[in-house]
Amino acid sequence: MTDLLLAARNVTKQFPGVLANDDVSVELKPGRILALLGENGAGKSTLVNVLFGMYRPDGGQIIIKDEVVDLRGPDDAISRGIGMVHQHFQLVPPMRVVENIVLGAEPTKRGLVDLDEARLRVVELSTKYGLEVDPDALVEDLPVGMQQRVEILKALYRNADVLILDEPTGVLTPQEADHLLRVLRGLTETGVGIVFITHKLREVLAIADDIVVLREGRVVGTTTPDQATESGLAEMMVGRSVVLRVEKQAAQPGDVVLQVDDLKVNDDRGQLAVDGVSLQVRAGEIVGVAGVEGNGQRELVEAITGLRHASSGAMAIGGKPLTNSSTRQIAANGVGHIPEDREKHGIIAAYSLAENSVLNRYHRTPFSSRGIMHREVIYEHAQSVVEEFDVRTPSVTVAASSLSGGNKQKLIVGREFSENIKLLVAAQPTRGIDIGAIEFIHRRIVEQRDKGAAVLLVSAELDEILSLADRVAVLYDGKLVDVLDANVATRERVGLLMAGITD
Amino acid sequence: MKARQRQLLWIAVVLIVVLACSFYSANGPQTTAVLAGTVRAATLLTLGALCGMIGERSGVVNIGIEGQFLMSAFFAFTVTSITGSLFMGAMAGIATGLTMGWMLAAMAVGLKVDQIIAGTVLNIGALGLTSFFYDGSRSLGVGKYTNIDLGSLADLPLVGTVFFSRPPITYLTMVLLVVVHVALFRSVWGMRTRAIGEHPGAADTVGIDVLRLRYINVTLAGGFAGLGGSYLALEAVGTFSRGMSGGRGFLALAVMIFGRRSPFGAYAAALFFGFTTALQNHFQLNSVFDIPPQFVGMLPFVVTIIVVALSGLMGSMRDPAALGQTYEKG
Amino acid sequence: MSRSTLRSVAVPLAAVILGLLIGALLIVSQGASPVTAYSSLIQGGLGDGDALLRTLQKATPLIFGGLAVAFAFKAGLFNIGGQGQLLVGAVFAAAVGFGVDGLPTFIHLPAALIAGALAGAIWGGIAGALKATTGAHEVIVTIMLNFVAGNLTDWLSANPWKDNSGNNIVARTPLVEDSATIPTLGAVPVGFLLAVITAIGCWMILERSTYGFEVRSVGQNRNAAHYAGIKVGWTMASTMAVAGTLAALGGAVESLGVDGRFEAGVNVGLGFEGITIALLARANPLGVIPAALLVGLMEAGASRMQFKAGVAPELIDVIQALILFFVAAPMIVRWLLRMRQGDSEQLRLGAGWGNS
Amino acid sequence: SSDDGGGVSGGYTIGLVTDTGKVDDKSFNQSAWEGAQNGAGNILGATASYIETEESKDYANNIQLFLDDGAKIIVTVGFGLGGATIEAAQANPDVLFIGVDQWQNEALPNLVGLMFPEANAGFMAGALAGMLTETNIVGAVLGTDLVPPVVFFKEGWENGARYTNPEVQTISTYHPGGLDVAFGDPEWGATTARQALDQGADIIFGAGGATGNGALIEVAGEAGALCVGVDQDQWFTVPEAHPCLVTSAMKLINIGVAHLIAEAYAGTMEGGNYFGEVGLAPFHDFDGVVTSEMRSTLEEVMAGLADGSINPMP
Ligand SMILES: Nc1ncnc2c1ncn2[C@@H]1O[C@H](COP(=O)(O)OP(=O)(O)OP(=O)(O)O)[C@@H](O)[C@H]1O
Ligand SMILES: Nc1ncnc2c1ncn2[C@@H]1O[C@H](COP(=O)(O)OP(=O)(O)OP(=O)(O)O)[C@@H](O)[C@H]1O
Ligand SMILES: [Mg+2]
Ligand SMILES: [Mg+2]
Repeated sequence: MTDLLLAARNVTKQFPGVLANDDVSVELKPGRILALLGENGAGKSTLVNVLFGMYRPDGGQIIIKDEVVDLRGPDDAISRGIGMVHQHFQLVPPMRVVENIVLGAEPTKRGLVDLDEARLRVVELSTKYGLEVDPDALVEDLPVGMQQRVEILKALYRNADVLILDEPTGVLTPQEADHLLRVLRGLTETGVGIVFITHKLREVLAIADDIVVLREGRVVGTTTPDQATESGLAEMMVGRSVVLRVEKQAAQPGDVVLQVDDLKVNDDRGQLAVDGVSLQVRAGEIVGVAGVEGNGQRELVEAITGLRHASSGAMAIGGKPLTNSSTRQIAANGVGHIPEDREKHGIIAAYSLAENSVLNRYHRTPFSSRGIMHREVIYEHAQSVVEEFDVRTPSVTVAASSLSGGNKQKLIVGREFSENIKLLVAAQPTRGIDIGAIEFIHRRIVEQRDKGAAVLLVSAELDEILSLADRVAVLYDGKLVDVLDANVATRERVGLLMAGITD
Repeated sequence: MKARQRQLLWIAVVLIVVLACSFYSANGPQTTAVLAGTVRAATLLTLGALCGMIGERSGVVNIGIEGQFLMSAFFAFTVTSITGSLFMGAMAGIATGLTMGWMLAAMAVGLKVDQIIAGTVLNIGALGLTSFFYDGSRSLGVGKYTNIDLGSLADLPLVGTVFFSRPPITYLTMVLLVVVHVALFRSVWGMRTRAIGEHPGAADTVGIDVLRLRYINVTLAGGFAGLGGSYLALEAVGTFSRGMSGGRGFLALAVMIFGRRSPFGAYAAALFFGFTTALQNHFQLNSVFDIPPQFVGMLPFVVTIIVVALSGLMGSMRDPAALGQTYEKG
Repeated sequence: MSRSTLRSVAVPLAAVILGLLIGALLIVSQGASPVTAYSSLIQGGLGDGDALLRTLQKATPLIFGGLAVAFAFKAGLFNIGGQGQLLVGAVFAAAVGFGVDGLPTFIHLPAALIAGALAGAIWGGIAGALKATTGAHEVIVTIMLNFVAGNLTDWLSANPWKDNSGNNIVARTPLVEDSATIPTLGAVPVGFLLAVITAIGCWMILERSTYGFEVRSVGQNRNAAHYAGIKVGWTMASTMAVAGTLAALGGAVESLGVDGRFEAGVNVGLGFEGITIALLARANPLGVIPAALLVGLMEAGASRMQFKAGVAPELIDVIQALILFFVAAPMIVRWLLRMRQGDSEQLRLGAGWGNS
Repeated sequence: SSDDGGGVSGGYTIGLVTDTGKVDDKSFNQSAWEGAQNGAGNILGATASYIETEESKDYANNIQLFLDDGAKIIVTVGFGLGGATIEAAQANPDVLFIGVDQWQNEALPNLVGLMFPEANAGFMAGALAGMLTETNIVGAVLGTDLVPPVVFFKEGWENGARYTNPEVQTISTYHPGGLDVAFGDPEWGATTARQALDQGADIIFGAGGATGNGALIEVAGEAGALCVGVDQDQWFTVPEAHPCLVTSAMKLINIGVAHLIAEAYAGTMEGGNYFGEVGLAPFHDFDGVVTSEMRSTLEEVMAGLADGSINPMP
């Protein structure tokens, strides 16, 4: 039995202007789970990409199974038994599950891909590890949790004995996340070693054997779950103490701001995704929408914000009927929207921060008048957003694509909060960002509430809902199964509702 | 939706067969002429579409098909004229196509030149070079490829002439259709090709060398356009003349998109286009309508626009996600 | 001149020189003299007032055609329809130009230009509107519309709008009235000035106006544009209409300022050259001007080059392809010049292709 | 005499400006260029050179290049150059101009339009076709109806066929595309000729530059079918068509141009219009196919056309 499954020895990786990994050493032994922690941009993804052969290190060594190796590419790593589940899924959406799993290592028969054989092996693997998938489903039709199973199966199919997972739980529901952790535990019993990146300290403490914390490219601490606490880890990551619980006063609900009546909305494929939802959000309260992803949250938010057409029902903001109005009309009625998918909807990557800071209000004074943009005004506006919302950037003229995920999110939040809003629709506002930034954004959301805005918060993160919401609405299969007051909304109770169990 | 499409397809096929038979019984020679013209006009478009399709499936736009046709036709013609061998000429055409494909790959994949620019370079360069070097005193000398009858099949009424009495490159094209279909949708190569066109990053992480595969595919695809050029000079026309591709490379691009980037789809689209062309000739030859040729001539184009718009309404098709983008590793 | 301007000029300049050098090899291969060929080329394009006039005349429709492609690129649309748009612009401008008389210039000339522009707006707008409403790929539709426009304008000039005077047997319209003729100031055609102003206007619209912001947003990220409240479909349709207008103005200026009429077959290929120009200009509306001047110069001098040096004018096409190649692959030029690699100078247009 | 482009200053220069097209187009530009070369060859010390027009906007400039060079005779080819040629002739009374296919409404002393009765040539070819066809279907694959000579050829062809064979069915088609592609699309020419053959035509007239040549070559591949060329004796310009080329409906541009150059040199050229010869090319390999009966009919037709008793385009 090998002693060291995988290790980095003094690995250094330089990007233009950034030392992403600085003399980093980590070790993984068979049957163990190594958790990598660190704030956004700390160098976690870079490190695992180096270990997987995606990047070549500028210095240091990689050791796989007690042997110093020189990885020329991912195929090198794969052939040595390393499997990786990337932060952004590396799946081909219009292809089948089975095709995705065998891609690059296809079984063949008479020169053609032997899909029957592949299907057999996929079914075999998925029953063995409790990762059920429909091998013939198109990946684009699958919810994220399923897609992740496909990713893991992809690695297992290649007989990986090292599994690297970059933020695998970021998009999962608590149940899915728990299931994943159990699967991972099960895998270690067969001798597989796992590298696990996450921003969720609870998960780290629950599952890791070893914990390594990175900051600014360097290892700043190595510990184990029994010696660590959540707040200790958080402080190690960020370099200062972090308030993990959201401090907030009791809500002072006012008039109804958002009124949704019997709304029905179809998804991209024309299936009914929101099935007769009725909901009210009052000024000065936060209503959290909990639910397993794919139960209609996205369509609900998109219908409310005008991105999607509702097939029936009604929606009003501040008493004004706005069903199926344009995004612009809705925004003009005081609605701020932090979209779920920031890369897709929230920013234009090639635009400067300045242009992004007025993305949905460039047409209004003072940013433009009579069809002419006022560049100085926009520039100053962007400066103030950057300062107030602590967006880390060299200047507001650089392209938004150069920002880290957390900073992109802060830019969007800053943009949406830069005007007085009556209603804030925040979808997955902290997905994939680090504790420090989460704390910041949470504080800002509560601030908006206290200024009298109505907040509709949609999150797959149950903890986020429970700590922010004054009322919790649970969506299941497109229907609103219940609305609970915060004081009775426990993890267990909401979790059961999310699974569709109403009694 | 899939089932509905299949249903529509069958209805269309049955309708076509019924119509063809009834027209045939009304006027045999004219019906045969129109349908034979249809199949004939489809060959070049299909070859161009196959070339474009393999590129686009791999994520590389090829708007240089026109130039690839023209250059290959030029060399197919010149080599035949020198060697006196149609086969050598056809090979030269294919080799030229491969070379043009390689040049496109070298620019668009290797040098990461914008794909549309790379294709445009091929188009202008081919038009310029072939016109510059064309020697009007040359001729093919040996006569062009002639029809080969497939035994007694060729004697069948209607289909005999339409499908079974054809010159060699036309038969080859029909074979290639099947080959490309199987390769694209069933083979390892095809699966990887589709993957690099949709999500090169995903392909990269499972160890597929995206740039290398694109390089190979774009080069290979050029071979189809090269065969198209050989077809043009050696089978369709039997000589070379300046600019003889006449925009058909662009039409092939349209046919490929219209055929949803699948070989049989493209063939159906090419047949459809060929049919409108043959029909328009039919109208003129037989003075069916007394309207100016300029209006009859619009028929294929107007009908194509209408059909493309309608089929868009029926369910829009999606381009490969990574189409047109240069892939940067990491 | 600042270092950075110097650097931004260095690559295109070197590309031109490299293109000409390789072209010289072809000339030698034909047994002719590159020095004679190129000096007569330049003389034919710049040698005297007439030569300059022809260079500017040739550059004019190229500027419009280049803008028609570049503008659409900004919205992520590939307008291969410049040829058709130019033709309808040319024929409708001519129709108003000869069909109405007794109007003062300041009404007649703008009216003729607007007629051409409108025709182009419709021609481009059809492709845009179909794209927006049915998802029909603009590449297919614009290719088809080119053929339709060719036939339509041929027919118009051979039938209802044919010049039936005197000994004309050609498919062409009568000469446009003087009041609809675009004048020439010395060696500078006013149409050229119009083209330059239009290019600057396009740049201003794209970079400084809210409409330009909408166009660029749609080109960069349609989903985000939708989120931002931009009407994506309308923006695509209107962008194609603008692009059509631009190409059509090129045709209108040809009819009203260069040819004096519309004649079938006379404006062939002009619209397609817009693609080259836009690419040479890296889709920058201001860059379209020098790109068009360069190509215009070569085309104006080509006859003289054949006359003096016996070099077939097709050489110009080859040189254009080479220049385009070197401009688009700057690393080659940079390597030759031992220049440092710029960060993101590589031009990216193709990204707009795959997002229907 | 020089046989390439490139002006040779000094000496007696004869310049030729092509229509948009090349001097090796196997068609009217080429024929005119041959005439210019022959014309120059008959004049001691004279040289001929050409400029190929890329774009029709360059007509005037290209003529001007020869004027600046001191050319004595300038040949412009194609009716498209008509306007530019008249202007140049008016501005340069000392230079003699020959305008091929350019009808002169008002005679200028230094400009002669070389015209051809294409309908007569078409009629003769059609008359022969009417006699040769066994299926009684004759086809024509033509450039474009936007160019009058093409229309004359077609009308003459159809009427000629009917003249000798009242039973005949004529199936003709113009290229359906724009003027820009009508003469340069051999693929369409070939495909269309095939469609006509499939419909039963057994003799096909190909008239329209490369487009028509495509038709001829297609017919050559069909055993037993015949084809008829246009403008020149296409036996020499399209050797691929030998298996079917029974004759060509000729307008003898080269002879006309050479003749007018000789007149111009001798100072006997008269302004206005000059009618060149048209006729049928030799039958070459098909000499045996054309019976003496047919030949005598053809002679009657020719005489009738000459004395006006036959109207080729009633
Ligand atoms: N391809 C790249 N080019 C340039 N800089 C990069 C690249 N990839 C990462 N970086 C930089 O390297 C640093 C480390 O990034 P890395 O992705 O490893 O962070 P991370 O710890 O994974 O962050 P997150 O928690 O947001 O995923 C960051 O400053 C980032 O901007
Ligand atoms: N080419 C690049 N140049 C500069 N920085 C880059 C480049 N590619 C990636 N980065 C940076 O690398 C870091 C990590 O990239 P990654 O894709 O993991 O995003 P992220 O920060 O983790 O955001 P997310 O929340 O979406 O996961 C980010 O800071 C990103 O801005
Ligand atoms: Mg990361
Ligand atoms: Mg991240």
